[in-house]
Amino acid sequence: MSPSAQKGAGAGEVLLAVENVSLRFGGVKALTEVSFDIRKGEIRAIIGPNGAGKTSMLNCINGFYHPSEGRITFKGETRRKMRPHEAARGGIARTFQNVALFKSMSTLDNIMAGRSLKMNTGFFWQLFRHGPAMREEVAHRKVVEDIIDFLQIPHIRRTPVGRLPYGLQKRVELGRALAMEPDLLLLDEPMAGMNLEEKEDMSRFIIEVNQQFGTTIALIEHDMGVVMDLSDRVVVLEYGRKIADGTPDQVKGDPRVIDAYLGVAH
Amino acid sequence: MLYREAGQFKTTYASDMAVFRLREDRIGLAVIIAAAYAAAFLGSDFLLQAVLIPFLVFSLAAIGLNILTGYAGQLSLGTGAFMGVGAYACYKLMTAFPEVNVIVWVLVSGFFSAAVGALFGLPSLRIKGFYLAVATLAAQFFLQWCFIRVPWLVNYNVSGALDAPLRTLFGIPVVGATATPQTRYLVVLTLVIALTWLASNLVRGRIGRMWIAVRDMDLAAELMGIRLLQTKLLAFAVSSYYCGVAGALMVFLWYGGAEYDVFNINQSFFILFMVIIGGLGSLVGSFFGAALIFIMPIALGVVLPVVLSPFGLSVGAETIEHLRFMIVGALIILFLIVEPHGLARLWQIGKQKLLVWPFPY
Amino acid sequence: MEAARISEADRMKAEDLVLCVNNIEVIYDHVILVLKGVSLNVSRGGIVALLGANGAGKTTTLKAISNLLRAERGEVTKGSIEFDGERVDRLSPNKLVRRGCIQVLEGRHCFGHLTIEENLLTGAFTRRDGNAAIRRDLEAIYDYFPRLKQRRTSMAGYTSGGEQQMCAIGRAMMSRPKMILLDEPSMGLAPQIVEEIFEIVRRLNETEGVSFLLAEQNTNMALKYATYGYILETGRVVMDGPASMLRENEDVKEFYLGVSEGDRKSFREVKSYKRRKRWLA
Amino acid sequence: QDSIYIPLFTYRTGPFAGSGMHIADGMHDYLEMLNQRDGGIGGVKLVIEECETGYDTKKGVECYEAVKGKNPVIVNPWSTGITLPLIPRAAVDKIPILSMAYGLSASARGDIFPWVFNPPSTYWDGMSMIIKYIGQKEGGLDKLKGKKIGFLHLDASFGKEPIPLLEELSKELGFEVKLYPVAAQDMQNQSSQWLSVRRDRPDYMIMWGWGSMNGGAIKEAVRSGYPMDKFLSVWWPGEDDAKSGGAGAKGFKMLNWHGVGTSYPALQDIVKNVVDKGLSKASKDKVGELLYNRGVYNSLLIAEAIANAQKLTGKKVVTGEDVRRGLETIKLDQARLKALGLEGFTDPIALSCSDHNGHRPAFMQEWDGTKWVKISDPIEPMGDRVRAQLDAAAKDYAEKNAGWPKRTEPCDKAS
Amino acid sequence: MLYKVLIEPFVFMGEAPDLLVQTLWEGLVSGVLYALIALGFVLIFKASGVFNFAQGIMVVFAALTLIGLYEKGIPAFLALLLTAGVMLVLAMAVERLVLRPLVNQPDIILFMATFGLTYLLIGLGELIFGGSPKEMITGALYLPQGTTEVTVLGGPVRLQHLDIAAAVIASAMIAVLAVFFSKTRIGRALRAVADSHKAALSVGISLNQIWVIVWFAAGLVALVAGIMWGARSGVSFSLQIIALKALPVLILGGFTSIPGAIVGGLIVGMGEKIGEFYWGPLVGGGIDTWLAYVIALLFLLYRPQGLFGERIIERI
Ligand SMILES: Nc1ncnc2c1ncn2[C@@H]1O[C@H](COP(=O)(O)OP(=O)(O)OP(=O)(O)O)[C@@H](O)[C@H]1O
Ligand SMILES: Nc1ncnc2c1ncn2[C@@H]1O[C@H](COP(=O)(O)OP(=O)(O)OP(=O)(O)O)[C@@H](O)[C@H]1O
Ligand SMILES: [Mg+2]
Ligand SMILES: [Mg+2]
Repeated sequence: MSPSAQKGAGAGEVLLAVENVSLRFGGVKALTEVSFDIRKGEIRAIIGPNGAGKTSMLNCINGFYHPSEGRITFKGETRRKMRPHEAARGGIARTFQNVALFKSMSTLDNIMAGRSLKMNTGFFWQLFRHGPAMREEVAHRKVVEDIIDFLQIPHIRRTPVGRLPYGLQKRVELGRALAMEPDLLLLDEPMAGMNLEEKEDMSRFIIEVNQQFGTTIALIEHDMGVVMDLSDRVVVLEYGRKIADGTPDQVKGDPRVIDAYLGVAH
Repeated sequence: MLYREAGQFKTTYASDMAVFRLREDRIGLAVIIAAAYAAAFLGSDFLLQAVLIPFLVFSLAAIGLNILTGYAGQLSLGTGAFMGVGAYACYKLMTAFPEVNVIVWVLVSGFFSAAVGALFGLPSLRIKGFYLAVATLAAQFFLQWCFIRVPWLVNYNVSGALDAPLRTLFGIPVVGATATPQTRYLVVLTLVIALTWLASNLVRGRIGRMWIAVRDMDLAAELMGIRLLQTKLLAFAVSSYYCGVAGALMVFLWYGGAEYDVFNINQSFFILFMVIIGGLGSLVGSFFGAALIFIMPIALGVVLPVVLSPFGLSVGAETIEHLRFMIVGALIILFLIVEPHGLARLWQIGKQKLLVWPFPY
Repeated sequence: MEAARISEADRMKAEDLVLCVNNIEVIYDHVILVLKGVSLNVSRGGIVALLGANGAGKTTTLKAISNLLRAERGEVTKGSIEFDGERVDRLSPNKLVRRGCIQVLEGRHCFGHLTIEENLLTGAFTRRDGNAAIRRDLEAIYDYFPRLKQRRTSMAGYTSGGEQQMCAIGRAMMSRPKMILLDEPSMGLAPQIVEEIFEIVRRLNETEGVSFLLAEQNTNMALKYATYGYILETGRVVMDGPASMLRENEDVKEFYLGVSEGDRKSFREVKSYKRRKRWLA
Repeated sequence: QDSIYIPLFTYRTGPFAGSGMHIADGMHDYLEMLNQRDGGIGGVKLVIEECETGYDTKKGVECYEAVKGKNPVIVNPWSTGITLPLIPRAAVDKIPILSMAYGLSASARGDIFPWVFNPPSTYWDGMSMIIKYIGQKEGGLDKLKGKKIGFLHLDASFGKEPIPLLEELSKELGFEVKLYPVAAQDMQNQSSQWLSVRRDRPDYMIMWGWGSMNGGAIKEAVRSGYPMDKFLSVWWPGEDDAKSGGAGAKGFKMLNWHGVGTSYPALQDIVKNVVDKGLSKASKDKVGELLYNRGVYNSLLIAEAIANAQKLTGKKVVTGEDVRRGLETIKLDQARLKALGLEGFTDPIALSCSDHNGHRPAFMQEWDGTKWVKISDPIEPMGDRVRAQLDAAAKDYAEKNAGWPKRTEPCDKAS
Repeated sequence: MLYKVLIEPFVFMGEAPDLLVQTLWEGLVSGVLYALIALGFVLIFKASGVFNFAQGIMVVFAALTLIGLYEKGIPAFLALLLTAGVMLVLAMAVERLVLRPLVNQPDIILFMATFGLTYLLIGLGELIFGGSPKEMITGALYLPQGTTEVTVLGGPVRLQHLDIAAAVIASAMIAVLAVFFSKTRIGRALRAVADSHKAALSVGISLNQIWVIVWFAAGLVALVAGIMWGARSGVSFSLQIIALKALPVLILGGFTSIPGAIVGGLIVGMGEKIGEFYWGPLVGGGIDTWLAYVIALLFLLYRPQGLFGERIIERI
């Protein structure tokens, strides 16, 4: 009945595999031997109660935390340790649970900043802002304007993002991540603090990104409606351990998940 | 009603990305530049020599520090020393190769301070905020010590000081005793305009965005693929370049000779004042800040005696100086209270009000 | 229209107001007008929900009440705010807390360098009723949020988003207020904790008579627990009424509850050309 | 215009105010006394205006620009840092600079620096006098062999200037030199330097300090038990500095070239016409102190130069150009000093076109716990050695500033 | 060369152990005195996140007020009390006129405001007290004077009684403050304020009250520092430069730590003296102007928050 169920089955090769990853901070075990994989083109949800280690998992994936044990394989390459900017170069982009925008910049500049990686004219052309530097700037500006149109935020193009309401900030953050044209997009609670209408908008963006550009998405979200509707597969964490993994319907029915996370069945 | 965005449509991204998107702004800028050049011929020597030249020199230094502290968010208290590196490098170069045009050396000397700045910027990867200030203070005191201790830097001058030998540009003296305030002013003005233009190109482009990104949220920037160390070092280098050039201009086109002492810690603080009062992360702000911090005390020195004398108050030079200190201090606090983001923000708000005028919002 | 009339009647009845916001206007930075005349009332022992889209001005309203606006260069330029029958718009935030009105800030704002327990204890800063009582309340908070008890010695800056949210709410409760201004309490919390929080709200409200004004995006929950609701759009109150009535309103249903024509739609089927809101009333 | 404008650059604020204010008072009060007593110089009233520099180069240069337009007849920068940038401007603006025993030593050469004057002695003169004095005490310069002399100096060009001479002498006379630089920010906190002194145990200590460095050094010397009578200084400490050492400071010695106290008729006139009338900022007990009289000496030179200029030109109201000539013709012999009410105040001094310094001898004075006591006759500097340093420096300056304008100003003979 | 750098100084230390002891003692005393100034910074930083540049001038101001009052004929200890009162008034004025309007502003803005305050106090101080240096009223305050010479390891070591007194008073003061700020309710509130003004406001902590308390405490510390430094080197406006020396101490110990101030002070004091004494001559001396900063820098590279500073939270 749910379209996700049909689609999830026929997913392609594995884009990212997490094997036995553990992460400790002093005495706190944020993650314990977690393994799962993300296949190319799917929307993979990560859910779990507060403090279960979801954000930490994303941090491990893009190199902000270094797992104490275990391996992470991305695009066939296995690594123990990676620096965040390498992950970004490798095609991993993300949004953050606590909005981490560049507060004083305008929406436009924030998203442009997301394209820093793709821009490479040298310092001296930059100094004069002519020739290749200007051509590059204009070309990327076009891409950014497309993103702005796509996210329906043209009216705040020039507003410093620090003044935007929370919901729009989240949207800009998504735009910034999209600007990196990632292969794997990590979204940490992209819909927190939004009302229904905005959640609907956001869902649509996520789906469109996924379907039109084929971007693989890992999604953390506490709104079960969203998770169940959008994702192809769901992994559930609790106290740093994986307690379930499967299609939304499978997970929804899992008693351990109901017990640990959902409370009453939704 | 004169100042409106309406009716000015941008048809290309390039024109939309111009510095001044409004026609009125462009006209205003042209008028200001024209006036600045006209001042060379209309202004008195006092105006040129004691007000405008130093103002421009400080503006340049403030732009330098603003790039580092305002744009890239790295607090530096070593500006004075970086200016010194530029001045000493320029001195060495222009005495070693007297036949090369001095303007070339002024511009080249900046590269030396850029290199030194980048070196002292290395700890910035690990050290942040006020803690980073210590690294730059180490630079300040260490370099100052070098200026005193390495006589080679001043060509073993007995006085231990920098002097300004005669140097000409197209046969007209620009450095040295016989250079007129007019020529010096025109040279400084032209350099400052050119360098400001370059700086504004930089900060509006990819590099500027990377700097601001690092300042606003360095962790997020790193996760987006921005190399923190490189970005910060670039900021240190560019910033020091500007400071270095400003230092060279200060010694050779303003003072015309100076001791190491002009590059002391107070100089660093002085520039920092300008940047903060003017507005962090704003090039216009650097000019505003320099104007306020440098010219306000001078103006007070002129105005205070006039104001106080009718009251029969004892107006000794030192009383005026004390009052000047107090007033400058109070005004700094007042300005910060009125607008913590500096004069640049006040300016912006003013323009915004003008855009909607006559309506309040 | 009808809603408005009923609310008038309601207002006549509910004489005992703990909070009365009268036609306030808020300007940020001297130029950005954000609230354009907002009035709302919270009756003693009431739970009032403040609903509205992003940027409608909910947070601003709450900050205007708790007087935290000034710290952000915002200013109430018109109107008045009364708490417990007294004008409070000139009061400092700490005096207001002493009088029993505390705000839970949107976006957590824990003291990162303090441990969870220390964070909770700072909530009791204004209290004068002795250590034993404070300890007792601390235990009560730990009962509500067992997760906090586990992390009590961790620095708050290192705890997860949800843990920080619980910490912020717990901290406010530690001051034993008469009234809590809750800004997006459910944000970033797991579903069962959200339910838990609203249960706590109800319990505090019923057993200790604490009044609540909550700005909340989770309309479903908010209207379930609140007694009265206001809907804010771009700085104006566009609709208000008893919660039960708002729940039945067609627009609210469609735009806030996501149940039009009886059925919940799937997020996959949302169309981008759907009808936008129309608060013509 | 019927007055002569004399700006005084002073620093009654800032880190060096403790010394600067006394000098400023002395400078001001002497000129004011001339105004009060004689109605100015040659019947022309003096307009005396102070400009506060705070010993800061930036403000000093600003002061210069501010006074430049008011036809000043002379400028006293009172800071080496301020003097340096003004030197090239003097010739262009036609304003003579009087940097009394400080500034650029090479400017003693009037043929190269016609507009700059630094009487009565250079720092090289001072250093050679101190070494000579030590030699005297030891019973001959040859007795210095094997001795150790410590040189405590402000770590700035001022403090470092005498080092080449000191080192030259040490090679020749066979004594050892130990250098103890004091950075400006450590002026009040010299314990490291004095620890080193304890380690090295120099036989004599020579100090080249300024502002609170002097007081700090004296205190530290007392603290660390250094024998005070072997502690000698160039001419910049004042009473306050010595007093801060308490009783232990007794025996401290310094060079000086003018009298202290108010026993001179001119000083009496100052007390009568200026201080008692409430026209001075100095309290009465400070009048006649060392640095106060230093200021008086400075103004004495100014007044004399103006008087000379009036004589040379026949004009009443003279200009900076005239006063430059007046300075070059200064000739203060005892007779003239007596006429000025300053008999015995200082050694005679005469300047000339080529010699803008005079290289006058100074005497050694000692702190007896409450006041300075003159303990030696004037000591002649080692003229040839100083000249060698000076010529080298002047040549160096001329070479490095190729294009430095040749002197075109004609030479007047003293009348 | 290597021998000179790596071996000779140590040989010398062994040869003249009394000088080593003396050097260490001098370092200890300077360290304690640096710590006293740094302590004033720490108090204010801890409680408001404000880096108070005016601490140096506050030291001078307090000392001058004390001397000024004493010269007016007021008995020394009454003058001491009155000076404390003046510092309280100053604290209240600063809170009312500077801090309150600048609540919740970025650190650097508040830093800058304290610069304004510095200027204001310099101007005011010079206007009232004049620029001439003054002597601390050491005798009237019954501070011990004089010297004891003890023989250590075969050589004389001179101990100034004043230095001993300074060390004792400073240590006692630091201990009291450390206890007060870590064990009381106020202490917790202070740390909360430093963390986030906004959140502190929202839980009802009265920033105003807290700020008056810490600025007053910092004023008292400044008074003590002024007396001790004044007794050592006289009181004049140039004394405020000493504050620059407190910066490396502060950074080394961590901005927020009271024990850090004392440990940092000792490391800087001793490190600088030993460095200058044993290694300085190799480069012509005078290296203690920057040595302290370099020492602090090296420590920071290892621990970016200083020795005892609060961890810098890096989370996303
Ligand atoms: N400090 C500020 N300066 C300028 N404008 C601001 C500031 N804070 C908020 N605003 C503006 O005020 C409006 C209302 O913001 P507010 O935060 O009150 O909305 P909200 O209803 O709480 O939204 P959300 O649901 O996203 O929290 C927004 O348009 C925002 O851009
Ligand atoms: N840098 C760190 N140092 C110490 N503990 C940490 C750190 N990062 C995370 N933790 C701990 O690890 C656990 C998992 O945190 P994480 O942020 O991953 O949770 P989460 O699943 O994202 O929860 P939420 O839904 O509340 O955001 C938490 O208990 C947290 O306190
Ligand atoms: Mg999380
Ligand atoms: Mg909000």
